[in-house]
Amino acid sequence: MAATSGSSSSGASNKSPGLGGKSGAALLQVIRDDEQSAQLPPGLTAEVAKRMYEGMIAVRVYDERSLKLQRSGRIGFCVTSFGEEATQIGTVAALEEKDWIYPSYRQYGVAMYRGVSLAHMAAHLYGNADDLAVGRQMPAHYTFADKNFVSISSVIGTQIIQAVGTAMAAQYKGDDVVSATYFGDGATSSNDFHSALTFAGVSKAPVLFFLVNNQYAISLPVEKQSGLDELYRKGLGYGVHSVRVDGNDVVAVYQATKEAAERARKGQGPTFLELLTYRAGSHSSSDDPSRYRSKEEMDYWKSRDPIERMKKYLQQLGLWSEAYETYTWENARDKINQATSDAEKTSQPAWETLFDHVYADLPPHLAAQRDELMKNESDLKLTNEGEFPL
Amino acid sequence: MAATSGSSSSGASNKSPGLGGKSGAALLQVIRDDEQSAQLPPGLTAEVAKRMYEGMIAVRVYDERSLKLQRSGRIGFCVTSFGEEATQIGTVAALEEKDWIYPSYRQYGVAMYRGVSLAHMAAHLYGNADDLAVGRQMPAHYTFADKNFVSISSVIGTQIIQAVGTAMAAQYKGDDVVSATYFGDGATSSNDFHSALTFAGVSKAPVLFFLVNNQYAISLPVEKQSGLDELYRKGLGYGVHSVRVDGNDVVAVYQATKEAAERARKGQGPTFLELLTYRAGSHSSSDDPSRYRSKEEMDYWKSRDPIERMKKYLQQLGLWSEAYETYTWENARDKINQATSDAEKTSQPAWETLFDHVYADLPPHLAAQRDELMKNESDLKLTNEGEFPL
Amino acid sequence: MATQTSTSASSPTQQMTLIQAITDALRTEMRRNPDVVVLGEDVGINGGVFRATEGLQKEFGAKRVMDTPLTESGIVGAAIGMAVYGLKPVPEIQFSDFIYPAFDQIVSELAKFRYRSGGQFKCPLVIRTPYGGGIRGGLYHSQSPEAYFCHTPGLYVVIPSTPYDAKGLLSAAIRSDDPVIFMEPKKIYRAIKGEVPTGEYTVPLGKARVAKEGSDLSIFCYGAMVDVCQKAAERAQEDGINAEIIDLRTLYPVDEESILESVKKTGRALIVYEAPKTCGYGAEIAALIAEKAVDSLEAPVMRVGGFDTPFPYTLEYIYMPHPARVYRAITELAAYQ
Amino acid sequence: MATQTSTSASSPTQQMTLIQAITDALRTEMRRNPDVVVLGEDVGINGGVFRATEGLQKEFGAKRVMDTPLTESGIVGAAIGMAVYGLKPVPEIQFSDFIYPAFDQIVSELAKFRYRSGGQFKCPLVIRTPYGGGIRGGLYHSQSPEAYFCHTPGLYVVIPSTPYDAKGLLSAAIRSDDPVIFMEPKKIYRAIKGEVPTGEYTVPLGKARVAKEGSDLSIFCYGAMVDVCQKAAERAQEDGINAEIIDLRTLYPVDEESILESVKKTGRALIVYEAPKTCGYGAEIAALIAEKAVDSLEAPVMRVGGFDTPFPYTLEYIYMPHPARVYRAITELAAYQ
Ligand SMILES: Cc1ncc(C[n+]2csc(CCOP(=O)(O)OP(=O)(O)O)c2C)c(N)n1
Ligand SMILES: Cc1ncc(C[n+]2csc(CCOP(=O)(O)OP(=O)(O)O)c2C)c(N)n1
Ligand SMILES: [Mg+2]
Ligand SMILES: [Mg+2]
Repeated sequence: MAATSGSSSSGASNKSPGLGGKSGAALLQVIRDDEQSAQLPPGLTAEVAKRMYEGMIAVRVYDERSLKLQRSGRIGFCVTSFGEEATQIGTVAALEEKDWIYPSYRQYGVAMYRGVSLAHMAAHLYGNADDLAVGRQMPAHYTFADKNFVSISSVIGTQIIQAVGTAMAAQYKGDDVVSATYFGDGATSSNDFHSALTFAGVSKAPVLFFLVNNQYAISLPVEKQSGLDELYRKGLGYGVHSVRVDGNDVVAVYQATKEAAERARKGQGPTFLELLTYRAGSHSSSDDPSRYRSKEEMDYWKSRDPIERMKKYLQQLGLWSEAYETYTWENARDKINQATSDAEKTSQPAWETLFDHVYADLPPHLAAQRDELMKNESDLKLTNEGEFPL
Repeated sequence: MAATSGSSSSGASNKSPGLGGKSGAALLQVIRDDEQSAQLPPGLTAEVAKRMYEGMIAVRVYDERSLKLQRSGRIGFCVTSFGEEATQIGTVAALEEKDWIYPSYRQYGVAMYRGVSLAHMAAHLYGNADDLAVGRQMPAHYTFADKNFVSISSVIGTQIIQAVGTAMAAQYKGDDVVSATYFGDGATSSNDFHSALTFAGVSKAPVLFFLVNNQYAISLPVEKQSGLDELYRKGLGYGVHSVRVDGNDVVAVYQATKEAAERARKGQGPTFLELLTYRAGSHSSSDDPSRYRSKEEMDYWKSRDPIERMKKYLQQLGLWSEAYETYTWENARDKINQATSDAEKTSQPAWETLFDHVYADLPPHLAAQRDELMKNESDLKLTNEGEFPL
Repeated sequence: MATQTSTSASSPTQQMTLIQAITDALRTEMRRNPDVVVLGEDVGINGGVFRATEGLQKEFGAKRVMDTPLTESGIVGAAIGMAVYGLKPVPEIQFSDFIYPAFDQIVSELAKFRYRSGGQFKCPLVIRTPYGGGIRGGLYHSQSPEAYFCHTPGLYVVIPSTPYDAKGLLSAAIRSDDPVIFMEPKKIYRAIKGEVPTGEYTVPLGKARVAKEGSDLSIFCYGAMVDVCQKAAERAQEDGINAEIIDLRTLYPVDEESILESVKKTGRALIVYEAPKTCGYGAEIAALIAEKAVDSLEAPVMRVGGFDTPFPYTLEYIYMPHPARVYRAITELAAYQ
Repeated sequence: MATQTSTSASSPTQQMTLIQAITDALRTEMRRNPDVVVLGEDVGINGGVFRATEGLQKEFGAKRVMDTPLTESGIVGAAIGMAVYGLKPVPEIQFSDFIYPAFDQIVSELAKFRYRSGGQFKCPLVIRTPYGGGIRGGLYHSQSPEAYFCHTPGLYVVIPSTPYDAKGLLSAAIRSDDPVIFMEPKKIYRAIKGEVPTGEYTVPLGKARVAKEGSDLSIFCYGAMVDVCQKAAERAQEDGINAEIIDLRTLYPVDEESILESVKKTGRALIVYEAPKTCGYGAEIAALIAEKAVDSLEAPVMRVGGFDTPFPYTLEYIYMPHPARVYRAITELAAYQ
């Protein structure tokens, strides 16, 4: 991937407290700290650059909102992706709408960029009757079939091999479709990371592996997750083309993804992309990171904020104004606040829905269980109060 | 591992039909085809060299015998390791008796070299009352606790992580013990290959991974098992020191193992050793390799037979004579034939033994099941006739 | 009500073993629907270690009959991804003893995909896997793990006992819109023969079959145990005991109606299965009867299962339920006052 | 016979939550035996996501309380290797929903190691894992997979319902020479408090406990359902129905004697569990009763289980057996003629 225009080796990995990278491999970067003036790399339009910036802001606003709702007890749980916005937006912007997405719980920004309805997203946060997943999953487990955004499992790593299966199916059918999957540094240790890379290495199916290395799996730092300094090397162990990208540089992420997707479309096989970033927030609303990491480290990474970096880049390019900035944030806030207030007013899913979608058709034993429930308990005053989960 | 004396890069991989190896990485070799005269590498005595030769012959003879017993219907099933003798003998000869072994079904030669009783081995082939595993497993699933030769599972790959656990335990206790595990090219795709290498990379426990790359997993050639040409690179994906060794060169295997074991003992962590060899026989007595590989390929590898190569090497060293050769084969045959004839006369395990060893103590429900069986069925004339398994 | 009916065409038939019927079902459904693909270890050039996929790669090519790396989790996980995209994969797990590395994909993913996505996604596919003892396979080539899957909502669990049902049920499974675990009694792969239509037909999922009508007691069984029960029942018939044998065929969701109907008729129930007795599938049938037909019961609900130990090698003939053991249970049950 | 006894020392006691009792058991056993080690995801510096291992790494060091990579198969597989070598590992699986990646190591290896080696090797260890609903965890943070393990010979399956038992049973499990799956009802981790001896003691494995004596009917339950059944039984008591509650504690191998004794006394049985009803653990208890106590039965053997669906998020309060539902079952069962 040496040909990415504007890319350069960076010392960032050496400065970053939470980072291994002793051997200092090339980290693809476009937005460089030392750059005084910038150029848009070929193939990236000003329009897309701005759309990516706006996309990252929307994710940030959504996270701020859901955390607030969770803190005030209005929703039971939430996941945020503070600091990882570029890994979501830079990738999805470089893919096509027909490409399939197998995300983990931390990539709803990918769906947002594809324009899913915020009302549906908010409904899912509340698990209410409008939730497309009918209130069955904890918040952050979105499903948007119309956007090829596949249902999310809490089980770490299982989606990775499924994405390969989808790529193999597209290959079999001769469809011009790329399958992309996202997972964390923790997930690289899972069974299905291994099965997925094995299958991809052999099948040469059109699949992109986005390893969002945010350097933590809950409390476990990446140095204890793997004996490797640079996780992108994992891909090499399967004969899969592999690159390492500054995951807080949305333009570099975009470029690397574009190139990988092209390879895949040309039948040149899978690419493994390590997107090096940092989980700036807590693992989830149940987690307290002060137990296991230092303020200095968090502060360092705050200084590498992907939105701030893109802002400077746009400024250098002359694509930014105060008015634009204000409008973008306010617009995002308005829409998201509206969606969540609406969602709060929506009622729970009906009890009967418990029995739907276990099978294509309701089998007799489930019909009987449903009928018994409705007959015997619908006059009981039961509610969903209780503790919140991890 | 550049320092192995006598090692050299070889073109063997390019000549071998069943082999990938396009990028032609260094393959450690000591016994070279072109060598006119040879020297024992430092650290290998003539005595050990001969013992290794004899050890390989014993395995060969054992395989010939068990295959004959299986063909004539005297035992139900067998596994052989034709052509892979050096991977077993070269490794175990370089380890110490206190080191632990987590083998797959194809490394009973390791136990033989440690001097297990042939009577016990034969009893296991027959699954009779003298079988240390009480006739519970198919042949080739030996257990010899007194030789630190751990019970074998048919399930591919599960032993690899267990070996790491044992190494971590030795590390925790401060024992000078190395844990060694053997597995095939097929097993590199298993879940617990991945978990094992992950744990080893992080823990730096004293574990040796012997990948016996015999280039087939039943009918699947290694090119379809992995997108990699050289499987030793898999170890690098976990930050584990990795080497590639000519697995039909018992001296190279010995040397590489010695060096890896020393590293482990010095606290320098695990080593991953690809031992490149070829499964000269069928996968098991149920398998017919003519369905999936060519005669030419098999013939080529017959010419690389590890016993023949070692024989030439000993000849060059002046350590060989006709009389020695004849005695070694005959002695092995006599002992093994004696053991199997004795085993044939031994009766089955008693029915009651079915219920032993499920738990440390027999729980009430199992005592009841046993008593019911003995009360109601011991006068029935039931026997173990039936088809043989795969 | 238990049924013998099927959507059988009046096509010509042919004598087949159970495994031939399975191959024939795969071939027939692959000819019918280009989205049907087969994948697994050694299923291609080798035709499967039991030869269930013999000839398929030759007819349909290596892209449709795929030899995979040695990872069951990968096989099932990839198949799920294919099914989500719209193919109809039929992965093979070489022995059901080796299905456990794929347990997470089956239980966490396959079974829950439709539910967790509110019906937006689904992944109907058929996992074929030989199960059970009787081939001297010892601990790891003999297990019967059906109970695990019958405790996993979202799955169908199907086990045939005759060549006719094997083809018809497998065809129905492949056409189903739900994931199916299709377990094949390898002990009788070649031991049992029967007439099988050479054309397309299905045997409906969810319906049991009366393998033998009777009035004195009901035997519930499936797979290789049907033949064992039949032999035992024949022997009992000589003593004047007329046992009914219900071949459950679909274990989950089970045909409750047929079970209860039979027990209400006979008042006595025996369940026979190979897996370890405790918490085995037979427990559910016994519990069902104890819950819904207790007033009809004239005797204890009996179970003949495998012992609560791992599966042995040399002594498998005494581990597995055999006709003599089932016969003894029948006589005891019939005699109970 | 069901028992309240234990090898309790007459040591001072302290008020503890169930999870505090678990931490206390770990601490006590680790002080007692240097071979006891703890490993799992986030168990070290973070003290476990539920804080069950809080303070242990500080006291015993990072070599004895090990944070592991994210692989359950690795955690259990490595623990097996440690146990085979002679350590006594206590791995934690963060949620029992995530035990499936380790299913192969548990079912194929852990459970069969002693058997397959003819007793030459063994790997006693304790897998701790929080299970069950009631914390709004949805599909993947609420499951109750105990039935799978109760169908796996070679394992013990233990579930406490009180702080006293939690410490005593976990201590006994750690000292046992067999592998134990120790499942912790996370719903009541902090909700249930009780007096717990601060010193060493054990509660024997394999013995049920009479949680409430009664004569009209028997309720069999475990874990978080004991409290639910107690509430329901209290309500029924007001109606004059005197239910006996048996807390099974060790699910496998189960205390058959206590179960049959109670049913023979009351003639009526109800089993309550959270997992999907079909093929759930309650099926085995019902089958046991139908097989061995049918003549004492005055009513159907009833089961209240989870519905046969995956576990939901918003509607978990209606999915899980709750006191009102159990109360209704009690009144129905008591009224049955
Ligand atoms: C199989 C499995 N094991 C454990 C967990 C509990 N868990 C949830 S998230 C998480 C850490 C994941 O880390 P990573 O893959 O790096 O993703 P990140 O949260 O950093 O985005 C863990 C251990 C799980 N969900 N699934
Ligand atoms: C988990 C699992 N899947 C499938 C099998 C069936 N099987 C037995 S041996 C084998 C091939 C193993 O190949 P490899 O690891 O290369 O070892 P080799 O037999 O070549 O020594 C397969 C697929 C098994 N035993 N375990
Ligand atoms: Mg992470
Ligand atoms: Mg091999």
